[in-house]
Amino acid sequence: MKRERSHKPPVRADAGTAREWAPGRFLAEFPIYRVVDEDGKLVAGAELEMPEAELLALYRWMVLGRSLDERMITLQRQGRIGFYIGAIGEEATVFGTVAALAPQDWIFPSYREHGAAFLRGLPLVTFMANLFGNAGDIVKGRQMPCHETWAPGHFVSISSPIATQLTQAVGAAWAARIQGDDMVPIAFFGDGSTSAHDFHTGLNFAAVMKLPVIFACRNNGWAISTPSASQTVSETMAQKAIGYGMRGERVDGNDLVAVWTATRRARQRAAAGEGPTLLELVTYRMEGHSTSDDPRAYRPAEVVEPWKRKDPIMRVKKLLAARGLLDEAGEAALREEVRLELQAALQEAEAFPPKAPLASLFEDVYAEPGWAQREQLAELEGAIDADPRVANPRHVEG
Amino acid sequence: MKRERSHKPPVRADAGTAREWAPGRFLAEFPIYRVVDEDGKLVAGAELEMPEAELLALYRWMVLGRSLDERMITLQRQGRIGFYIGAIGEEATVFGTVAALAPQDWIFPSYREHGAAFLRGLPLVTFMANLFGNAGDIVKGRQMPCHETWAPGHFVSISSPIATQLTQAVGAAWAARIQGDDMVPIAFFGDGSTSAHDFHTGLNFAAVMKLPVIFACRNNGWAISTPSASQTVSETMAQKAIGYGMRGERVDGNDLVAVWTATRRARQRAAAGEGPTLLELVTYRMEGHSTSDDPRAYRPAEVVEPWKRKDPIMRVKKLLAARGLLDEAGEAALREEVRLELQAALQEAEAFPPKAPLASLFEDVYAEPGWAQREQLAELEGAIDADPRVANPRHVEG
Amino acid sequence: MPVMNVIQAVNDALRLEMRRDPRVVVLGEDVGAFGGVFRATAGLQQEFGAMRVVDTPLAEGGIIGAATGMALYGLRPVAEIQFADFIYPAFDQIVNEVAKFRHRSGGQYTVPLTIRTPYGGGIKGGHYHSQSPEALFLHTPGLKVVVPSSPHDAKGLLLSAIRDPDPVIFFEPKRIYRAAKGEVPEGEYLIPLGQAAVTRPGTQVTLIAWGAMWHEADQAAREAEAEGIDVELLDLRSLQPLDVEAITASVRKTGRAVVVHEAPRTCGFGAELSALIQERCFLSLEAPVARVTGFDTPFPYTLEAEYLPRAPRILQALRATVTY
Amino acid sequence: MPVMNVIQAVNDALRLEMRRDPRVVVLGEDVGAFGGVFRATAGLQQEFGAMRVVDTPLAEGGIIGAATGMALYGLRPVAEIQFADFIYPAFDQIVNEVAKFRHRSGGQYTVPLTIRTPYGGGIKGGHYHSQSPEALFLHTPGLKVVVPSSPHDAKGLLLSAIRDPDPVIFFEPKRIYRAAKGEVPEGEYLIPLGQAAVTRPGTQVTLIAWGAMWHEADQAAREAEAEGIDVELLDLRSLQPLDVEAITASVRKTGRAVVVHEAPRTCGFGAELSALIQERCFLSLEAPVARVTGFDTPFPYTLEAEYLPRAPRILQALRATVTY
Ligand SMILES: Cc1ncc(C[n+]2csc(CCOP(=O)(O)OP(=O)(O)O)c2C)c(N)n1
Ligand SMILES: Cc1ncc(C[n+]2csc(CCOP(=O)(O)OP(=O)(O)O)c2C)c(N)n1
Ligand SMILES: [Mg+2]
Ligand SMILES: [Mg+2]
Repeated sequence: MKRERSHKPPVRADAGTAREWAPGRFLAEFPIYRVVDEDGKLVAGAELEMPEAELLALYRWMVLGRSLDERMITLQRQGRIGFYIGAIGEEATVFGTVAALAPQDWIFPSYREHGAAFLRGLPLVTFMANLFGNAGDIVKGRQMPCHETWAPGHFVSISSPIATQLTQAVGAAWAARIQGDDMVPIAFFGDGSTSAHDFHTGLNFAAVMKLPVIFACRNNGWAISTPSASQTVSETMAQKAIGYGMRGERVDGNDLVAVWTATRRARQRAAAGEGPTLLELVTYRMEGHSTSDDPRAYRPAEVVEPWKRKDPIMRVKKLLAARGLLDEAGEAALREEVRLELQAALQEAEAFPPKAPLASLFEDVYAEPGWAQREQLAELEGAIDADPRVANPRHVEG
Repeated sequence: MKRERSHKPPVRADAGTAREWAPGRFLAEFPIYRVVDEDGKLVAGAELEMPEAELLALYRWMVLGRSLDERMITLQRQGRIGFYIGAIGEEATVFGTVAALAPQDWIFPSYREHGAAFLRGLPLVTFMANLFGNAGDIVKGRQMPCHETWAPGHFVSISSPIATQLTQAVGAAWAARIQGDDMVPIAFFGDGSTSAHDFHTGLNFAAVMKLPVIFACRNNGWAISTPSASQTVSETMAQKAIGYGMRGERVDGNDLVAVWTATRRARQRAAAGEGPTLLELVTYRMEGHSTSDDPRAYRPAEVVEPWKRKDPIMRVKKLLAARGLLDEAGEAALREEVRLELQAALQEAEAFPPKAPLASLFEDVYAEPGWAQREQLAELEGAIDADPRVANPRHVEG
Repeated sequence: MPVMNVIQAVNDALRLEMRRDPRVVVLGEDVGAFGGVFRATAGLQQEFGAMRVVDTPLAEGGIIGAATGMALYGLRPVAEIQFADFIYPAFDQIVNEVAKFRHRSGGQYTVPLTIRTPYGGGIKGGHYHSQSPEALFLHTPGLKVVVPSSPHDAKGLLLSAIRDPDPVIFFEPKRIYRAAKGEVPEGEYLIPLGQAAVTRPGTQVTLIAWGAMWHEADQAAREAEAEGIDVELLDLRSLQPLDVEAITASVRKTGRAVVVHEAPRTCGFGAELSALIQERCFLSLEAPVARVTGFDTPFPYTLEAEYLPRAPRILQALRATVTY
Repeated sequence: MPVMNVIQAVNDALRLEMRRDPRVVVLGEDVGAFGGVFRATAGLQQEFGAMRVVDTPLAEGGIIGAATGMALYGLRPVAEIQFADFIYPAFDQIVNEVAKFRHRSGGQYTVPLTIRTPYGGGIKGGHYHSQSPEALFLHTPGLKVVVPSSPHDAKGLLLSAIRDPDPVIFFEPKRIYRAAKGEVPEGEYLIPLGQAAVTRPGTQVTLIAWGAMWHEADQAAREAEAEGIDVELLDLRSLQPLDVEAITASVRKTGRAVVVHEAPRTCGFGAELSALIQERCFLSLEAPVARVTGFDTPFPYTLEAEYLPRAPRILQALRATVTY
């Protein structure tokens, strides 16, 4: 990893006054990249690189993602699932990025990128079974809802601890380089996550090793109740790349096309050996942090207002309409199709038995259960036989 | 902590190409601040703010620090102490910084800043007793040599884990603000430490809270066998401040006067409520990492050569000579004085009983020893009574 | 006397102590304007301002590192870790720094820090919102570990923790945050750390629990009584310092012991209690010390009821132990 | 057969496995050009290049996080943590990520990662170059924990660890890095994880140790023999998986047990062994299971000899246990 400094450092004699940054300097140095404006029009000088078919397909995905989130939030309110966390208002950051990657690129999600798994083939039914944590859950009811895994689509296991996935993505990129694979992992995280340890080590390791990684920061303005301005006083998240000698860029996270194009460029550079990129996707968290959170306790409704006009789905809809790719009838048909798809999946998912078998608790701790796991399974089975209350949830929550 | 972005972010439409940094850009943006050049002459346009008396006093301290390090390294080779780690070649970063602070400012050392403790009144004898870990050791033989603590001089306990002191310094600054005290802590750390978690959280917390802290990075080019170019590909350590919206500055770490002046400015700003500063003190580790390390295994002697000319002590000596503040006779007298001072201290320190009392092992775990500590002390005393080998070190190392 | 739940009792203790002692500062993620994701710090920033009740950036290592610096400087910080499952990024600061400062500095620097964190299962939190890591800290000399089981104890123990000269990790069993209600005296009162409560005297078997599991143990003890098993139930309240006298006194009397905890069995605090009891009460023991615990797996979501060592499993262990 | 010390045996195992399996990668601080501060990886970068033997930046969390990503992708990374005392910045990655990946993903992702780290006291390392944190990882389901006591075992166990489908923490007792020399077969051989070695058969008391303390236990056993005490000595070698049969078989025979470890007593692995033994051998036990351990203090510098549970203290415990 040794590197030589090519340039001789200049010297100055004026008494030391540390660099202070003129307000707005980095906002100017990191302008927000945008292709489609809030009225669905191409901004001056921009061209549409995304094929129209792709645009239409992704529009449908965004509509599906939004409808799914809304439906599942209702489900949670009805008490049919225990928890939900989605990406309402942030759809472009999820679908725009992953659509621009190659199918073999690994995805290291935070916890809002369910749409990325769908793009990679995760069946809606399987996702919903995870929300119920029932016998149809591919992770066997072991984690909270919205903590799915989908290896067939290289969608790595979601975990709650913030930012741990960044350094893991770096390792995967490193492994791919060693194996000589054309694989560029993407790591998703939020603005709050930039304060975490693993943001620092992840970006630094990637830059030092010049690894092909894309760091996708969904700057949605909030970390639960904490505004991004309280996470950092740097004017942008993108400028944090400077400290790592890495490339950084700000992108309109509510502009599907800009997100897609920027991600595509980042992937091309990474694959070409030009190293990692930090993409700051500027967006907004329109709802509470999750179904456990009520933003009214800390966020006045007004601050959300301006962002409604910037809605990523509306924007694409207008663009499609302007290009004659989608009329009202088509829109209505699409939405009905999505509604039925969700309904069907939900029915199927809810129909699985409520629990994976008891043994599943003790499996996958190790490749082979140890004596402790085997004995404890027997112990638990015996306890349930002796007293069914041992397996009775009502008895817990009561 | 809420903050409002004063500036509206500009937008651009050109297809996203993330910012790449023209080589040398940050070297240019963060020129090295220097007052006294390698020949002991003021660089063009620089003026000497440091009083001549201070200059002379600090020269003596640097000579003492260098002589102490050399003497203790010999002592370790002779097997009279177990370990030593010093600051040969980096003296200006230690004495220049702390001399510019106020007496009430807390010092959060890494492990090379023994000189800072001396400036704050740590007696040489007490320091040396810590090297022997004997009954005269103020930390009671509990840590390795060179892990001293000197609360009377606000010199906080040294610990081995890298960079942990940064966030602690931030907390102290925070506490001082809450108490309304004029106290500006300084945290010392190396170039390798910039890769550590606590560098990231320390700088970020300080910047977000706009706390009065000085982060003094001794960039001595190496982390044991790892060159700083393998720690980060950012061209400077100073530019890492950008990611935190913090002030950053590069200083010639072998120029006592520049270090002193830059630290003074940083302290003034901090006290004036202008927040923290990251000072990158560019210096060089002339010896092995510690007495446990032999740099010949990874560092060709040639690379050290150019730094010999930059020696921080020579530079001040030349400056003093040029100003008629120190002639050869004075120099000789000073060195003899220092030699005798060290010799006397060493004799006194070595004379203490070899071990603190057995009970000291069980004290200070808690304010009051718990039953476990009390019982275990009795258990150990009984064991030693029954078999003196229990307390026989030779029996361990054998 | 006002009736409170555990969250209200914690909030009451924090407010009282912040009023009494200007050195007390609260910091953590979302603890300020919002008042914490469990609302335990609700209203504190409004009363004491943003200087003393601080929303920090999202970094537990930073929270504990900064709190340590505050404590070194003389404040009495109370840091909140949003969930015990997320305490590990601060593990180095807690285990290598906080726990060792007094010792390594020869007593020159101390860290009177309280770390509050919601812990344990029973709220459908799965792997990462359910963990009970107390044993990791109990293996670290220099730390104290407290776990209340009621609103009354939560207030009295938290006040003692904040005033304690040593660092205290204060685990709040979130399963009973709202479920456990009870009378809580107004104003301040201190429950000394290191005193277990014998919440039910008995003669046949000693049952040892803490936190949320005390409630399960208590129910099991009632059911056992109905079967004619006379249980002595201890609520440890503080695990370090540990009230070893209360434990040995009880086991010497009953000759039998059952220990309950949520954490995985292997190397849980139950192992230490089992070892201590057989070291100190060997000749009185008429049955092996039994452990009713979480299993050696990550904490599950759907099978949470089966995982938790609840009353029915405890009852079975009591039966087996008395008939051994 | 060549005679090696532990460092040479570790180096030999790494070289053999890197030659055999291109998926094996070594990463850590100073492990590359320099070959590690203890020289355990000496010559590897020269033979296998900087792609497979990597000097990382100074961040243990980054080392383990990156190694985890490599393992997820199919490599067999061997990460070095320079000293076990510095493993805590990686604690979150190890305990919340590495240990849980297989379970939380329903078996879709696994982490065949080996973490090598020099550990334990006896080299005048004080607080931060002496710690023995094995119990913290043994309380975390999903991790395996191995501690060799000889060059022969170090090689055979490390090869098994690297090939193991689960994450293994491989603690290398640095006190015997150079002190322990012995014959080591050339070429590869595997010592299965989970098999204790009965290094001395005996009838009167079972003595259980691992790592550097096995040597102290062995010396104590010899001295005991001279006093007519017949000791059966077990070297656990692997703590997770644990060879519980070997332990119970021995204690059922001897009726007495003494456990030795360097780590502080409270919540150390000795507590788990004590609990397991009395749960499984209660009716055979003729004396309480004794623990000879480090004390409940940070690891000292000058009083290291007194702190370590060395032969003289072990001998005293053997005497007390057989005469109980
Ligand atoms: C280490 C850790 N600390 C705290 C939490 C609790 N927590 C969950 S999400 C969250 C906020 C994350 O904000 P951000 O990174 O901006 O992502 P967003 O939810 O806005 O997408 C917090 C504090 C956690 N999951 N992990
Ligand atoms: C967390 C942690 N990891 C590793 C080490 C081992 N170690 C001690 S000093 C050092 C290098 C530090 O380099 P730098 O920060 O540049 O300081 P310098 O020694 O050059 O002054 C390392 C890796 C440690 N002490 N703590
Ligand atoms: Mg956010
Ligand atoms: Mg350095």
